[in-house]
Amino acid sequence: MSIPAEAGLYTQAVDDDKLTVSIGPQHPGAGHFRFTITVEGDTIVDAVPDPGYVHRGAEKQTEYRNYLQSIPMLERSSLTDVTNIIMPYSMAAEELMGIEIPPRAKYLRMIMSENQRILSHLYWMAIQGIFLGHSTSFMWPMGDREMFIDLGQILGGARVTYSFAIPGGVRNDLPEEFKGRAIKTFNHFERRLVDYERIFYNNPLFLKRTQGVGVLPRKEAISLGVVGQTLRASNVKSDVRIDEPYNFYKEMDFEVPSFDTCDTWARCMVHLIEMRQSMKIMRQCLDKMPSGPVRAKLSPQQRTIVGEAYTRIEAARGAMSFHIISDGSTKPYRVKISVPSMRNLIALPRLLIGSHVADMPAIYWSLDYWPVEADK
Amino acid sequence: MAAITNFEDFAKRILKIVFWLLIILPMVILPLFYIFYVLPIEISCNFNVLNCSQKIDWSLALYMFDPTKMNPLDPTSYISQLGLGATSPLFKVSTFPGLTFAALLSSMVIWYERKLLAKMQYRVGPLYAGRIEGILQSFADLFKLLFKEIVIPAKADALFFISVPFALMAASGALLAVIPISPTNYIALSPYSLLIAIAILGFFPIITVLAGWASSNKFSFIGGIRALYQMISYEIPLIISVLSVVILAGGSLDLMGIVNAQSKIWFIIPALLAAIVFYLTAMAEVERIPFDIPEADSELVAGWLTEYTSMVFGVINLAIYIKLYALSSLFTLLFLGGWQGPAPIPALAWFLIKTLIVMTIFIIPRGFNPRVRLDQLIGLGWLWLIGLSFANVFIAVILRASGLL
Amino acid sequence: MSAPPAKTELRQEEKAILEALSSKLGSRITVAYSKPNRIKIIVSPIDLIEVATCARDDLHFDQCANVTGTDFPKDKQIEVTYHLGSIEGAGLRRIILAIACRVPSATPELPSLIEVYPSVNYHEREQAEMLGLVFKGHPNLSRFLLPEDWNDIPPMLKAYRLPGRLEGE
Amino acid sequence: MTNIISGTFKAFVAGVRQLPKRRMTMRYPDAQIDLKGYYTYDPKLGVAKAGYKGRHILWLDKCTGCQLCSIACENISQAIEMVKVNRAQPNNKKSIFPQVDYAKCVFCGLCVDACPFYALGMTQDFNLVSTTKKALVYPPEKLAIPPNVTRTKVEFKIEPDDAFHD
Repeated sequence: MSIPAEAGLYTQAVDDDKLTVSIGPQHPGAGHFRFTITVEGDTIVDAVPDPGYVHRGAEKQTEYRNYLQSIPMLERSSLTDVTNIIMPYSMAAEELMGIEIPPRAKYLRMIMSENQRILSHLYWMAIQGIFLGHSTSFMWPMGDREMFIDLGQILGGARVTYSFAIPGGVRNDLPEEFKGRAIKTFNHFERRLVDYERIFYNNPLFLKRTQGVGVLPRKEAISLGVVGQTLRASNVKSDVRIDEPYNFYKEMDFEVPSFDTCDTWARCMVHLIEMRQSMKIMRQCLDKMPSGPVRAKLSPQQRTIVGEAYTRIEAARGAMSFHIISDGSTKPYRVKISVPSMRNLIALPRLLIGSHVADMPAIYWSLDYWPVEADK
Repeated sequence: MAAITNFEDFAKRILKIVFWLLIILPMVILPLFYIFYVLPIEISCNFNVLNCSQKIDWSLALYMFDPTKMNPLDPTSYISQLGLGATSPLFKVSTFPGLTFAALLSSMVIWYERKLLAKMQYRVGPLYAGRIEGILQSFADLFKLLFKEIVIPAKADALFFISVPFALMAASGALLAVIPISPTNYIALSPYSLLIAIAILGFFPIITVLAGWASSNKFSFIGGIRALYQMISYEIPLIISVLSVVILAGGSLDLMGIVNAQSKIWFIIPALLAAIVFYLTAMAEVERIPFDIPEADSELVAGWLTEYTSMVFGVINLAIYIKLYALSSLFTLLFLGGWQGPAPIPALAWFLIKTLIVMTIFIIPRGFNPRVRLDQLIGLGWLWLIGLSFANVFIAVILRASGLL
Repeated sequence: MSAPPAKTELRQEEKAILEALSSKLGSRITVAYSKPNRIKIIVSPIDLIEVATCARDDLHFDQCANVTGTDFPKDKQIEVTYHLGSIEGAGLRRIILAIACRVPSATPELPSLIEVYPSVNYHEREQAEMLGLVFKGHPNLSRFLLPEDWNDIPPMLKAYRLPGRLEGE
Repeated sequence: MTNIISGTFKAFVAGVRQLPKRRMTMRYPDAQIDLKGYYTYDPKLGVAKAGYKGRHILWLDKCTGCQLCSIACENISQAIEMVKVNRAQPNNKKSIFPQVDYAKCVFCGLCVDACPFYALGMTQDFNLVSTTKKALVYPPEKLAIPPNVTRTKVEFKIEPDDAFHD
């Protein structure tokens, strides 16, 4: 039976050897995201990602709000990484408004940003654990996340969405009890990370499941434009904090991990090492922080110059950049968010094709893909 | 099922639940009766096993009644022994060493597992049901599941789909029938009880494939096929590992005999390799993490269990836990000397303590291990476990031939 | 406090890029602005692939970080900006080179850069559906983020108003 | 091979070592964490004082009915509406006060930052659950009542080896 092409319908030949399985959006392994895989035996021969289930038009909505009012809305795109998604936005807005924020505010932003990085990585680690069937590795990071959520709560006044790094600086100064609590938390968590290594990262079954799985060679990683942990695991020592230092990262002493195995294991290890480095940065920030104001006076209806700004920072998942075009009014003319999740998504079909079905969740989550962030 | 708005609906729903309960009970018990009463009479043949110069008399292969008092060709001699007392076969099958006991134990083991894992995982686990640390959580779950709607997918093969929980329950229950739990507490005695237990284990892959296929769901199907792969490739090392125990026990296929043969030394010492192989393969048989590949929840939703809801799902889970209990007791009987132990503690208590320890060892890997991959699992099975179990067979033969044991 | 950021001099790398661009392509490019770490050039759609190839092969900008499409209804044009980044180029990691080209709103067609930069794949797909652009040579410009039943003009065009929002609000 | 055995054993030990430790879980409906301090904004300094951003508190005598909080909320969640209250107050001629709809509020606290008269703050009260949507609309009189926590208060303690609620 042939169907005329004008009807908009098409037929597809059915291959009995292949099975097309839709993973998501109700699948526990995919969240608000769907991809269809075609399997032949235990091998994936085709993978087609299909994002967009949580597209809310954040870019369009910013055009209706002034620079301050977009903050709570933009935060909700990336709930584990709220400070890092609004920080480049605030930086771009400040560039367009022509103001410089006080140094103490920059330090506070760094503290919040690194705290968010740990929160995001712990969340990542939890899901990676459950994707590999390791339920303890789900519960432990989720429990220890509470300590860092509490740190964020002391500083930002909320548990998830702080609206902290607004254009002009930060909302409030550091409370007194923060430092003692933070040092306690770091001391405790550094010990916990050793436990994590024992139970998860050095577990032979974990090594078996991740080593040599989903290899993305250095050259391909660069040409595909992946960012963050995916790039660093592919033997590229690239981090916006080093490449184009913003805030005071130039003065901080920390190292950027990279591995030459380019596989899922390397991506997991990068996350682990980055959590240690984040705590190191936060300790330094707390010691070096100067006193002074934390917020530049700024009217909510602050006008901007005509022009454009492109800012980028190293968010928890990789380089996050904002391109804001302004026509001089109180509202941005065009905001384009280039999120790390979307940039890493391009590696997903490349890594899935040719791998085992059982490796699919491990590879998928090792890219640290956050559907809400990618869909904006 | 629609929401309850009036008494009529309520009565209908209760009737439906009672109906399903009535179906479940005979579907579990009838196969048991069929296997253990009818089959032994019909099949009657002789052949050699392991060249042990034993003649198998299948009419005596498995008996729950006193063989001296009954005539195999006269059904009335069975009926005359039926009763409801604590020594009657019906009570044995349904209550004490049988299904109810195993189900209660399993439900407590479910609670114990959840609590243990919670403690390992930095949580508190079940807390509210039953006042004391959520000890009645399993029963709360049971009642919740009972009041859920049974959903049969539109394109599923309804007959096979719904027969899976009964088949699983029957197979798990049949496994219990041949396992004695103390010298006096047993359902059926047989000179070949180990052989029968292994034969029953062979049913499970078929049932899981049936479940996967009948669900008419891609995830279920992949899960069913994975279960088939896993169980078939792990059955061979399982059988070979048991073989060394049989050799050590002097060719006895009777679990009672095997336990009695361990009065001097527990077989876990001469047959350590076999014990490890049995432990790993049994873990794969009951699909526990790290071998829960057929129901890998991150990639296959719930594997072959995906489409099952309500008490149907509950029955499947209960059957799996009964299977876990049966395999743990097999481990105790084969390697840990069964009910043997110092006097003040009774034999039954020894057996239960040992079984609970074995179950804990079965449960604990879930707390610190991720899932392995199918190809790794099958590679492990065919490359290592078969080799190890054969090595232990040779050790057993040498020990036996040199007269050390 | 709200002093304007201090004017910093362009460093050697930026100057080298500007020189290389002007020597290679001459009058075909216009430099829109050059700030520290940021350079934007404007090219015509016909030259886009050539300029991008030049940026990749001669200037070592080896990946595309972002594609922005902006609607300018007053000029009846749509501007597409490719933000190129570099990993391998020495000292270039901090620099973002933006290549912009403007196409008329009536016929928003421009060549796709997917042959030059594989990383533009999803960025171009997203901008194509958000602004109704047609990237010639792109293998798959099907629906990406918008719902399957989207039946309106592309949403990032200025002519599209969010439902429930009044004009000028 | 030794790697596999030692790695598995270490993982096992790391898991079992958790068994006797104190739990991090807080039994919320019975107990709740003790949060201190309100989130308030100082318009003279242009900076806020850190505190938990829970439900609002309105100091009625300071409110002038200028609607700045409502305007600040306009494009964020439109949760604040100015309502008339029967209350004679010299600095509030129109006698209108903010009313917050907690079904809409996102707890960003930007309304507090917008108030130039020290009239609005945010309290540590996060127990806002209700069975009706109507009960989530807090009129000015209700906003003026300081929160009162009756549950057992617990504290989160972090020790080098242990982190638990007590």
